[in-house]
Amino acid sequence: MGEILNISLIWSAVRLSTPLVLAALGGMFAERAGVINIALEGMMLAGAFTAAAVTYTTGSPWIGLTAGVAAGLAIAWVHAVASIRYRADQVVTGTAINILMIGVPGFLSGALFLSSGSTPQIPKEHLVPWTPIVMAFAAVPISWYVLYRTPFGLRLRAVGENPEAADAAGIRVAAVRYIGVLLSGAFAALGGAYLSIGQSSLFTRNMTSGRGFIALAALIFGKWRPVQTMFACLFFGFTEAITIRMQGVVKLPSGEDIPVQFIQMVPYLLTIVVLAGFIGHSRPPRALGRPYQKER
Amino acid sequence: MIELRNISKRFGAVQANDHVSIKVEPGTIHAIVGENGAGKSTAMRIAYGFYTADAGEILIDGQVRRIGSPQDAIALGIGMVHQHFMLVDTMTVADNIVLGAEPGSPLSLDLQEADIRIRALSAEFRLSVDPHARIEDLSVGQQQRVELLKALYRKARLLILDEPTAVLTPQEVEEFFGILRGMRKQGKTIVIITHKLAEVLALSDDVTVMRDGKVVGRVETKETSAAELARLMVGRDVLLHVHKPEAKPGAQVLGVRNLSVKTAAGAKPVDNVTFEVRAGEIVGVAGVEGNGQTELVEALAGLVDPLRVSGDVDLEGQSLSGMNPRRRRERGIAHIPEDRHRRGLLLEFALTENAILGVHYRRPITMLPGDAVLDDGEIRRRTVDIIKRFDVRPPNPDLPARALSGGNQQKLVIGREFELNPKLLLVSQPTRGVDIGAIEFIHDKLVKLRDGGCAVLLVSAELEEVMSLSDRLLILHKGRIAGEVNPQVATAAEVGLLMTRGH
Amino acid sequence: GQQSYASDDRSKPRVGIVFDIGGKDDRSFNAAAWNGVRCAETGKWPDGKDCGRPGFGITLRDVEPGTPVNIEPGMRAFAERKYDLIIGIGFAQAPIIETVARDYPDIHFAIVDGVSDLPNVASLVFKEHEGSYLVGILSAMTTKTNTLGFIGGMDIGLIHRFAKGFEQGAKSVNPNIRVIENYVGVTDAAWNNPGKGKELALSQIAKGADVIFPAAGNSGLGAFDAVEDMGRDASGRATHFVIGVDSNMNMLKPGFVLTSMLKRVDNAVYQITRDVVNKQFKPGLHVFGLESDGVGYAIDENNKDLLSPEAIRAAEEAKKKIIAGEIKVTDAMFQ
Amino acid sequence: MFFPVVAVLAAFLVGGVFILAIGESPLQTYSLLIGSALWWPDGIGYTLFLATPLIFTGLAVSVAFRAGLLNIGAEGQLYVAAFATAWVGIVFANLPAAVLVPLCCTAAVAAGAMWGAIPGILKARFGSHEVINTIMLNFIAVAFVSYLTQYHYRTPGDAILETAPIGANAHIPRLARFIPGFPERIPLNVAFLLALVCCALVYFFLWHTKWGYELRATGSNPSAAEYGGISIRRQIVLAMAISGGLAGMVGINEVLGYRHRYYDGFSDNYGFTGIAVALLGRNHPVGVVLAALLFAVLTRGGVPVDAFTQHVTKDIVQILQATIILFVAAEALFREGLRRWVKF
Ligand SMILES: Nc1ncnc2c1ncn2[C@@H]1O[C@H](COP(=O)(O)OP(=O)(O)OP(=O)(O)O)[C@@H](O)[C@H]1O
Ligand SMILES: Nc1ncnc2c1ncn2[C@@H]1O[C@H](COP(=O)(O)OP(=O)(O)OP(=O)(O)O)[C@@H](O)[C@H]1O
Ligand SMILES: [Mg+2]
Ligand SMILES: [Mg+2]
Repeated sequence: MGEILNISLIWSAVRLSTPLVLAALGGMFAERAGVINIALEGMMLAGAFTAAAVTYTTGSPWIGLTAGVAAGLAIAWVHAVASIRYRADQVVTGTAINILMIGVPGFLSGALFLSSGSTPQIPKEHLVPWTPIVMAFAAVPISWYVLYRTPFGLRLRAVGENPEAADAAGIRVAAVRYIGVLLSGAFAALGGAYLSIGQSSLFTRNMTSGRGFIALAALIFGKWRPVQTMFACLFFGFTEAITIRMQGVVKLPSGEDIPVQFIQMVPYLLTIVVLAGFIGHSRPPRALGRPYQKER
Repeated sequence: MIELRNISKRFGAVQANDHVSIKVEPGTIHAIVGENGAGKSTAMRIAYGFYTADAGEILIDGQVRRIGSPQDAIALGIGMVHQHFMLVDTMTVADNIVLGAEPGSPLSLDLQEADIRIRALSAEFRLSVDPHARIEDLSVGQQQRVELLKALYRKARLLILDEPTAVLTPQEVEEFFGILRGMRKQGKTIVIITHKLAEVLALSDDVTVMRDGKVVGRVETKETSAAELARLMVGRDVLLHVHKPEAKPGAQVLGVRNLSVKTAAGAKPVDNVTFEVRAGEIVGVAGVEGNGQTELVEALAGLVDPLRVSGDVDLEGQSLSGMNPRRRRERGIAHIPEDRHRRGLLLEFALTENAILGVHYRRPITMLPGDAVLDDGEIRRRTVDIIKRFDVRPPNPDLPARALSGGNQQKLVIGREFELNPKLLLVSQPTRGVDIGAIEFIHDKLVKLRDGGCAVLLVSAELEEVMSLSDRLLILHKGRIAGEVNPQVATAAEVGLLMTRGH
Repeated sequence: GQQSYASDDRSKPRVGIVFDIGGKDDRSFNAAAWNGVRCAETGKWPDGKDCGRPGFGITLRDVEPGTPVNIEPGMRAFAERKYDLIIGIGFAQAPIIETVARDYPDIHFAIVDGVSDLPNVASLVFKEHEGSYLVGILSAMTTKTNTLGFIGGMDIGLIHRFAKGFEQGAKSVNPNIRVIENYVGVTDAAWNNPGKGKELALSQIAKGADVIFPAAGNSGLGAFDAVEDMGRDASGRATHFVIGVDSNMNMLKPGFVLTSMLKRVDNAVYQITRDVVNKQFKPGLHVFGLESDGVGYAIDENNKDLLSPEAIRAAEEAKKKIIAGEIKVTDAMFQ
Repeated sequence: MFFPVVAVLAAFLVGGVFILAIGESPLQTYSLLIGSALWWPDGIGYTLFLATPLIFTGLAVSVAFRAGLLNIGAEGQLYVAAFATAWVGIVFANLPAAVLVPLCCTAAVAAGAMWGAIPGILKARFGSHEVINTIMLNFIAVAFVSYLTQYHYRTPGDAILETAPIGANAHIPRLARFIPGFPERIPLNVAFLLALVCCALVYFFLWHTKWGYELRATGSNPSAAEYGGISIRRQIVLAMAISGGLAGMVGINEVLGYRHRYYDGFSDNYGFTGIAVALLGRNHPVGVVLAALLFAVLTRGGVPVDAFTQHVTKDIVQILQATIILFVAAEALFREGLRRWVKF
């Protein structure tokens, strides 16, 4: 047990949650504005690749982070234009962006680093192992404040719940939704950047490996609220950290190892159980997924 | 104050407004009346910048103004209370009122300030409502006050009210008119759309009548009468009072004993109710919105989780308890729900598919093999039949239900339920938002059904309606039956007291 | 120019290579294969450095299938154009190469990590377990905590080969040494998850491991970061080490990489290409073990001070014995 | 129909600019792409073969969507189903084909349906959101199946995760068997026909049976459906089960028709691509087929493009794919464009 439950577990959990927290908060801003964002995966990949590539070439993680966020904004802008301005189905657009972001890094890495889908390793001194963690957990109370204590937050929530009402109250629905989606791009990209220049030291093909979807799950899990969502992410982080430590330590009664596949199932099984047992129904923003358009 | 000049607007095939011109004098209350689909809401939504007109112009205080969006309208001092409220249910009253015009800095929303200003307004216009309540917990009457406060908070000089009284009880209506008159005194201008001619006569200074997207008349209220207005609206004479032969009640059809409904929260919207409905009679249920009518009907229709219902309900002596809606339909219960959009219709679906909801699974709608396949021919026949007999307009079975105006949607639902020729009809708010022509028609149909030997349980917030239609009238107060009266002899005042005071 | 690229001229011998799902950039055996064919084409590594062997000016085309269903079309794309040599990378392609080779008996095929006995297919297989055995010994002789870590990408036979060989080698030095065996994931995403790789390495370090042997593609690079984070002691020597895999990774984090378990796929494909160019293609099994330096461990200026002479001596001992057949290293794949 | 086509063309145009930018000839690249995807027999053959799983997953997602559910779990459902198919094919290998093949197909559908029903039940029973549960079940499915493969059904000596081969009686014929001059090497098999049949069935089910009506009613307005005597809970479970069953049929194509064993990671994210296929196809079977074909053409054509152009890699093909999805989804762009263009 001592090999599983120890201080290093805490830090491991925090590191593993950080990208999720950032991505999930991002997802929150988009979905609270009524725009589904299953493109978190793609937006993270955009941030991860750009941050790594730029940091490697400039030698400055700060420029790298900034570039990563910029990339996230760019991708988010595509999502926004397609699904807000042109009322494309938000799920389709999201899927398209996820596919796009499996292709684009591959292509660019080929052009930049004679590689097909990954960047060279970045020297340790150019990494930012801590800043994104701080940002992530600082972002939670800030997001809470923005959402519940500022005019913008009020409008964002209104637009996601009942765009007609917001419109009637004289709010530019599209504008608010744009901001929400762009924010989600920035956050998700930051989360991705942490993966490539914080937690590890390079970008590799599809390195998010599903974290975008876990973040989405955490967002729903957290009922689209900042603090609950953070706890949902920590939940995922902890279970993964624990399973990492369980491998080869926890034995079957028969004394042999539990097959690793089962250990790796634990977080997901646990989620389902917790969801069914304790959280139950979580009500999405009413207008989620509905493009807003009135006969003009 | 405001003038619409030759406003035209078409939606696809429908010419909703056709050179509509309306002039509203400052400091007056101006009524707009017309049948369902006449184009009243459209015209006013254009004035509020919600739709943009295809042609025509809008003048404010004599100058032509471009109103491209609600922002513009608000800036010009126009406020609108929409037919379907424009409120965010999950937010508080205060949130909804300040939304878009928030006090405080962009960096911090000053809710105290909001609170103070809202309370000030409520006091000034006698619109009492708790700023911290959540909209979804409020009665429609209170929600309406919120809508008014929203407009006033934005310093509206012109208030457009689209069928504001459709959902109010008589008491609320009186109170509400008081408020409007008060506003007029304070120099505000008011445009009110309504189907209730009595209200028009009681409240307004001038009236504009619309039909088929056109303005067919403008009269001064004091120089007109209900009959004249009705004729202008419908284009023919209308019976404003139900012609109803004496009821010949038969055997008991519905028996309700000690029925109670509990909510998940533990409240008891229906509390130990006992009554019966016999064949060939209409039993009315009057009551202020939110005193258990909805829950009562839904419980009888089987739409409430059986675990939350206690007491026994029987139909022709056989117990219904624990039966799901389908079984109850099969036993001969038809149900016209109070909210046709939420319950009654599949708005995206064609009229044909709406016409079979509830019987879609059995003969003659289905056919071999295995009664699994829908018989399109039969469905179409049925739909066309309903459209004919209930005069649904436009008579095109392939339109989506959404494309019909409120009144016609209601006729479709009623037609569908009548098709079942039921033993018991549960009907809530049958004429809400429906024009007088249709009201006359629906009332007539209900009476005919009764005379055909059907037991009818009628719930309506329209005191006039329940009193004129029912043979016996139950008054529901706080989920209990506060009393039963004979509508022929009882006065509106007595009933009103029972409704509000419970004794 | 692209013109000549699209319509590849037939004067030169033409070689097509179909990579595994990992793609030519997996820093592992795909990458090594790519190095080999590029060297055979130009005499240079992909990064432009001289590979110390002559190039043959062949026409080289490659396909990265990205998904299993694209492997066969890729292979056929070359076959239909009558290429001289078609190289398939990875065990997964064995059955596919068999079917295609049957359809085109007069084309030469080579499969890396796979076996086929068709007359026009050369099977290039490696004894990863033997190489792993040797780095196991080196690790066991280096560890101060008697605890080693192994990180596999996925829990599959190919990787068990590395794991069991490594463990057996280590135990041959010290029977009660502990080898912590972890795996990254269960989907092919597991080869591209350096973050998780690092976390696994850190957890192994927390459990006392001070030498870690990752065989997890790009995920393994996380282990490199992990040991680097552990830093150096007063004497300036790293406190924890990592072992490179497949190709020589000693230069990635000099001082922290104890050694690299080499799997010379580059040699193998270079040789088979050369044979085809010289019309000396030999079908059947080409086994690359310690004897032929097909597998081994890397010692260069980056790590020569990290390994004790005794360690190296022990490894060389074992190497001789294995070649002589005195030591049998179990091949976990066939268990 | 018109605007989607315009959208696709526009996407190709954008892609062309891209290709030009990296110094290749768009014309050459596209002729290579389309040509190799459509030439008889191999091009067509493989394109249809690649379209098959996408038709299944596309249908799966649409059925769920018609019931108002977003099934992100097709990926997991088809993994489980594919394994179940293989398992039956291995365990009952010596049953006669006439019995074994239907048995395997049933296994595929049943396993998929079961895996799909789980999130359905969870939603109906506990109201927990299907999107989370389907995502979770994706990971669980892949892990569970790879365990079974690795520890119970792997042939010793296999370096990778795949089961032992299924019995020959379980193989379903390739279309070469029926089409003269169509080479046996092309893996296109009767599963493709099955996919088309499923399209017809799904169409009939949704719009001409009472069950389809109830399913769509639930998706369109649950409380109205409830009022109409439809049990929403049952519909949710039913829809997810059908959806899963359709996704599961991918296993028939993969295991019985192509690889004749369960092969881990065989899915090229069919489940996720199915979301795009479904919604691009406007959740209508015909649209689904068209969308699936479009994707298949790009995947098939991508291989030669990757091989025989200097700079255009499979990544660019993926980028092109994404661009097409975006443009078709944002069709309004072209409608408005046209309207504006007509004005002046
Ligand atoms: N169109 C897409 N939308 C979202 N995620 C996708 C898409 N295509 C691929 N993915 C990847 O699918 C993975 C999540 O699903 P899951 O891992 O369960 O299926 P998978 O087939 O194993 O995927 P992978 O093979 O990439 O691991 C993530 O790695 C995600 O990046
Ligand atoms: N958004 C819309 N899209 C399509 N048609 C519409 C739309 N809004 C209104 N219509 C049509 O325009 C006509 C006028 O509608 P409008 O709502 O103005 O009538 P109304 O006078 O308000 O009727 P009611 O008394 O039922 O509210 C109707 O035929 C209606 O079907
Ligand atoms: Mg109206
Ligand atoms: Mg996969």
